[in-house]
Amino acid sequence: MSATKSYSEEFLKGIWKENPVFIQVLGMCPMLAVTNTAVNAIAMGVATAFVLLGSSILVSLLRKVIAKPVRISTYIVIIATFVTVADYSIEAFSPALHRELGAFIALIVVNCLILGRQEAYSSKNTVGFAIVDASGMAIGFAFALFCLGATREILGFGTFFGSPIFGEHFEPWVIMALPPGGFLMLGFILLFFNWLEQRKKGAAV
Amino acid sequence: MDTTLTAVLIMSSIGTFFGICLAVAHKYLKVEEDPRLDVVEEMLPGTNCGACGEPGCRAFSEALVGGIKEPCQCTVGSPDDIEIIASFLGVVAGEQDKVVARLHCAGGLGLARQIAEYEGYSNCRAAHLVGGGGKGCSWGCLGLDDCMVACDFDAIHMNEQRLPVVSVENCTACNDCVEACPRDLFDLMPLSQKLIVQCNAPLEGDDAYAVCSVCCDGCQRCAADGDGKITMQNNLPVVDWSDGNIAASPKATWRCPTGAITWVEDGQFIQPTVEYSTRKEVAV
Amino acid sequence: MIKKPMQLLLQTSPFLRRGITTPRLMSEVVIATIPVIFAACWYFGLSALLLIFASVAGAMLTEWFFTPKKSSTQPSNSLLDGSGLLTGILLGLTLPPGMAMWMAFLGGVVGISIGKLVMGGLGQNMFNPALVGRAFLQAAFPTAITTWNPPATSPGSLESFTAIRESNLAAPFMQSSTDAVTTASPLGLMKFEHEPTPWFDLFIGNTAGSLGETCAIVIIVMGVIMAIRRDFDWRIPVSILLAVAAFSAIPWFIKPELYPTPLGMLLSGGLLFGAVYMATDPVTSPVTPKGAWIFGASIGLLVVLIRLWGGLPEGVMYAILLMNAATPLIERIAQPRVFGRGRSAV
Amino acid sequence: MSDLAWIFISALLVNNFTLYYFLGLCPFFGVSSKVSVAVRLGLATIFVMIITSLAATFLTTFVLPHAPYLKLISFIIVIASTVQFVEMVIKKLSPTLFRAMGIFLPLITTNCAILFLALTQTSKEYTLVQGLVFALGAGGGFTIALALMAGLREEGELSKVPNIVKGTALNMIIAGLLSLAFMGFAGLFSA
Amino acid sequence: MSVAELVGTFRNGVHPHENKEQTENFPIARMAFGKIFTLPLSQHLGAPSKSIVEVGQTVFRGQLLAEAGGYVSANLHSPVDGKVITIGPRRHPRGDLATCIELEADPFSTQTINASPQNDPMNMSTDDFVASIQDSGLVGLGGAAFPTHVKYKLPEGKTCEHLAINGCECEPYLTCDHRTMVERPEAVVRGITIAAKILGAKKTSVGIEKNKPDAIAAMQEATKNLDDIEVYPLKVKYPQGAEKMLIKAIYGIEVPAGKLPLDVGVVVNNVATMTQFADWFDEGLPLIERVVTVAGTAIARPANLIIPVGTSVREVLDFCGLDMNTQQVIMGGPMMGMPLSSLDVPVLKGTSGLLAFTEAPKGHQNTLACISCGQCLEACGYFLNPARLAKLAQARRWDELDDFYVNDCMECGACSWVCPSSIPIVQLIRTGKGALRELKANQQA
Repeated sequence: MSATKSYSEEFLKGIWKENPVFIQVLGMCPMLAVTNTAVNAIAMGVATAFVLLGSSILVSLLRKVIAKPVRISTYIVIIATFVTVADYSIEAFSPALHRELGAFIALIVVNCLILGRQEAYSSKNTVGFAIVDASGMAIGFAFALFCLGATREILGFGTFFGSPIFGEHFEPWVIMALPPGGFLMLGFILLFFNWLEQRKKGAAV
Repeated sequence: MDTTLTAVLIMSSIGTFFGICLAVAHKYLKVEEDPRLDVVEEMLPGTNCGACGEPGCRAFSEALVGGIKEPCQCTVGSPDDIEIIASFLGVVAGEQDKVVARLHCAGGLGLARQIAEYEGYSNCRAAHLVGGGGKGCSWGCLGLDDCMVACDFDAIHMNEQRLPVVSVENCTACNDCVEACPRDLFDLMPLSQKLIVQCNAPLEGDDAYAVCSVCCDGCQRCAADGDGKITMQNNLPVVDWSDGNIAASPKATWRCPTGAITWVEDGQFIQPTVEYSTRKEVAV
Repeated sequence: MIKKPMQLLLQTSPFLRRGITTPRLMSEVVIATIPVIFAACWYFGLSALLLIFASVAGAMLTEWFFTPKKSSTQPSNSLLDGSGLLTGILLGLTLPPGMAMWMAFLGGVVGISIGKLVMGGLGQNMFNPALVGRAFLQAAFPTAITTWNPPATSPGSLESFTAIRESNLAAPFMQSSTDAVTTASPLGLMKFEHEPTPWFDLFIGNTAGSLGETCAIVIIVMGVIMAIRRDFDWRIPVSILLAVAAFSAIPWFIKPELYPTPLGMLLSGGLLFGAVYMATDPVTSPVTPKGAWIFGASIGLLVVLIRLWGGLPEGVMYAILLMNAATPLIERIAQPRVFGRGRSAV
Repeated sequence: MSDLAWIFISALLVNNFTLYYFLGLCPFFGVSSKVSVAVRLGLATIFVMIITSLAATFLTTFVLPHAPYLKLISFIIVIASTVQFVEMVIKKLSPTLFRAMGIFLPLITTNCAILFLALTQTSKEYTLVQGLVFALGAGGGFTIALALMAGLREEGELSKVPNIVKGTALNMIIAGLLSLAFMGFAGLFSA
Repeated sequence: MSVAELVGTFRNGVHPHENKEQTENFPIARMAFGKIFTLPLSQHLGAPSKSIVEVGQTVFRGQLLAEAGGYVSANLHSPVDGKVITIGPRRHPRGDLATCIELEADPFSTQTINASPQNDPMNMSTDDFVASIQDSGLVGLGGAAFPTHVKYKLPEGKTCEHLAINGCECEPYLTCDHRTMVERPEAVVRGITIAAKILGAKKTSVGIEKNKPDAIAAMQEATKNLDDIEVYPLKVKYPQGAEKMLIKAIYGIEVPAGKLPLDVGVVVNNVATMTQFADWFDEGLPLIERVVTVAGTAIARPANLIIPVGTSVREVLDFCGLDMNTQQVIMGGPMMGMPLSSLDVPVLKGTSGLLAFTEAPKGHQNTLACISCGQCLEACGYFLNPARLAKLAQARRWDELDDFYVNDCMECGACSWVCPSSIPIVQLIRTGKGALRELKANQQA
């Protein structure tokens, strides 16, 4: 690939320009299910970041060793291993959180984002770039999760990180904590991004 | 130690078992396919995300090999990957003489006579069926955007005379506008063929002037000046490109009383309208 | 000089029009809601007007806000075709009398914005906008929307008309006070207490329930009038009611002490209102006659399923929304048989 | 018996995998632009889910008691291999069936719904039959959601959707509304 | 008791305001010859005729000007004594420039015809009869202008059980067939006798809508001694005059899609065509003139006129008192007719009416979104789904139109008439049909 690639660019693209959620719309399955509160969202984001970073480093290190035909299976095994580690650590660290997130931690295995990064990036780049790319993507993902989780928590429970912010008479919008709220909220956020895009285009013209 | 051993044992036995199964299956159940399929699939990201609209990378590569989809429709792969696939499949051909769509009519708003006012669904094909769209000339451009809508490459825009201006850069000669035009006014022509007949009406003399001020009236002056490369068919000049002498001289256009045959260097209708001293007065 | 010829106008055949336009159809339905609004005022007083006003304001303001201002002279302006007004009124009529006005307003905003405008406006919405607003409110404020106030003790009298429920006036985003007299809706009574409501009360509307849904007789009369004027496809309400009667008759025959009578099923809850005013929304129901029968019968089946065995006492709204979603699929299988062909299209 | 019915209805409608648990969203949005394709994908999913259920039952009975920490890895590997094997068999035996359904198989394998099915089945300790019914319900629910979505999207193709909403944003909102409508099934047959 | 008496109509359809009172009580009159006659070589479905005259040649009324250009084509005769002044592109009523023979009328031309009756049709062989009709230049006078002789040449193995005569005249405004039946019932009956004899049809049914009681009475009076001709009063409904709808209304039979009425043993003809039979065989008059209804809000003196084919529309309208502020002129009926882009176009063989309006309908500007009300489905006599067809055509998804049988549509306009959102459904369908045809041709090529 080109030599003009810089670390900072590779890092920043995951956060904004190629944000896995808002722009690429990847890895939706775990994010919608667990983003009803900000805490859950952050936990999920951290877990995903851990798995992404770990597997990216490993894949990048092993990229010359892994035979082409079995590469996908190898990636999956690597990812699954890291997910298992994450799963057990969360359970040890906070059983309550583990109950909340339930099976969705395990589902990080099949998050298209992680597999996609291995295939598209880590398997072709040096460890340094793999780390930068993975952390950029992971932060972008976690940021998106946090946005979603925070809005849903604020509207759905009237709280932020568990503490009420609107006083006790606030009427919570229960729907935001329910599945339809997840879809609608993400829909609105995407709508907002489309609107930004269109405004940018309009300004350019 | 025990647990490690169990883990290793279980994983390796599972791995071995399924590995053997798959290997055997691969050997005995293999189905003959286009060898390019596997290569293309290899080149794809292999995420099987379905974002391209195809169910998985395998299906996408089949669509690629079959020419149904374009490599760029894979949203996951990087531009470089896509370029590699494209060059492997030869989808993007080498440098060729650029071909663009040319319109055989110059009778835009104010130049061709409008005999009645069309009101209804704004679409050339529809207007064509309603009394010819009210345009005096039943062969000319209706100017209701069918080609512009059909163009997927943003290469066609209507000018203030409601004539389609084809952007030479954007046009990919995909034939969509040719098919879209209900009056078959578009033709795909190499850019090097600069002598263009901008009229499609087989009318002669005053009959022609009665409907349009920039029509070909079949006067044959261009044929006389065209070094034998221009013949008249159906009262319209036909330029002969067959012998490869595509850089014919612009002098054939000099005596044209209406500009129906023109020398086009770049896009058509870029200059508003060239004034021709001999243009006949027409009630518009 | 050449004389300027007379320019004729070229239009396509046919050159005649029936002259009944979409705005007129809409306004006929709006007019048909007036007796229902009147009945709502009769039983629930000024609250009815306040709530309807709030939801209409929400709907119309959203329409106005998102309509491109430049093209306000265009005929496609959705503000003028009356559909936003209709959505607001219908939404208001499905709310319980004690609901906070800000919630009704929010329902109108949501119904119009994500129920209609996002999909491209009138004629392209996939779900009934009023029901989208209602379903949103139901999911967002499950308590408020299932808090039923009893109808006025002396319906129609001035003091019961002007007695505003305090909960209507809750400040935006704040809880409404719930100390008002509440009661259970006939469906809730039947479902959880197995206590039927006298059918005559249901018929004249002297029960707790949403504003517009209680008075069966008014809805039936307006439905018949609209069906005769062909404002909607009569097959849809007829098939819904037949299906509900048929499907609820079976369990009633088997265990009459546990399950409500088919008549009670027909008259209670939002069934009549939904069948006449909601399910018949032409945009979100199948366009083919065959499709209308399937659509209606499926709604009837779902209503019975949800009411008798679901977690909620009422299911008309969900049944209609679900079948709205299934409408494209129904249309695929229910194309009319084409003249001179043994089979239907597709 | 009623237990089985409840498992089925719950997976099919009440706790619909796609509209309640947000599972399998990639194919749900990716392959729902045409009803015919959507239905075929749905059928393929039901098929894979049944295989998964069998595999999961097998693993929980014979392997996992010895090494519970291998749950994820073994599930993934076994499911992927089995499906790949079945894919080859179908390809060989019936090219038509492969065209209709088989091409979707690899797409489904790396789908979170499948893994979720296996994990849930294990954690709820379903028997073989219960597991199969659960798989059938889940796959059927996915198919229903997919078909409804595809129908709505195909209809939406005919309308002029504002540019700003086009694409995933609109699909998300439609899915949200579908999910809202499916809330009507809450508590169905649970009493 | 026939099906018709029980039902008396077909399913679906619409009932636009009839507007026939303008002309229905005026006897048919004659118009003086104009100065210039323009005769397009293509006035009928099928191949254009071939001119056999030269510029400058003198022709007499009834002389053959152009021969049929193929089997599905018709002869063309001069409507007037005069001189050929041009053969070249002149504006055709459909809007384009088409090859026409232009005649300058001899100011002393009479409206009588110098011709002799044909051989007795009752003793003719079928082939001679078919050839004779083709010679007469006769085409269907109902509007579509399909060469009549083609219908009388029964293919091998097909027999004609019934002859159905179309006296519905379901188009609003038009009363030319109505007046023909009232004034010349014996000519209609004479035509029917000839046609039934040649076709071997056992029974003839004349379908007349109930809004023409005097026509029904006249026809019943004329046929009261004839057992094999029956007059059916039909419910007033559009488009009952369409062949297949008429067959459904009278016999209760659905003609299979893509088939001809003959496939169910029926031949349908217009009443005006029947009078033309009588005129041709008894008097030797080829199709050079026809009855045209001239009406509409822009016409001061509405009338039913016998107009020579080729007369300029401008002359006809001026004769009837055209308003200065005319906005729209329609050739044919208001439901299926075509709009004229210019008044300098000729009256054709298939022209049943000329309608001029001072104000065009507003519907075409106020198109709203389709709200799927389904009224077009209840209007369509073919049970199509016009709403869906229009949507697909608007989205330019031509190939899918075929799945919904777009080609079964006869473009009667009932769906557009009924549409509350004023969507030009027929126009969209017509556009789609054309695009679909091109698409299929491209695929085959």
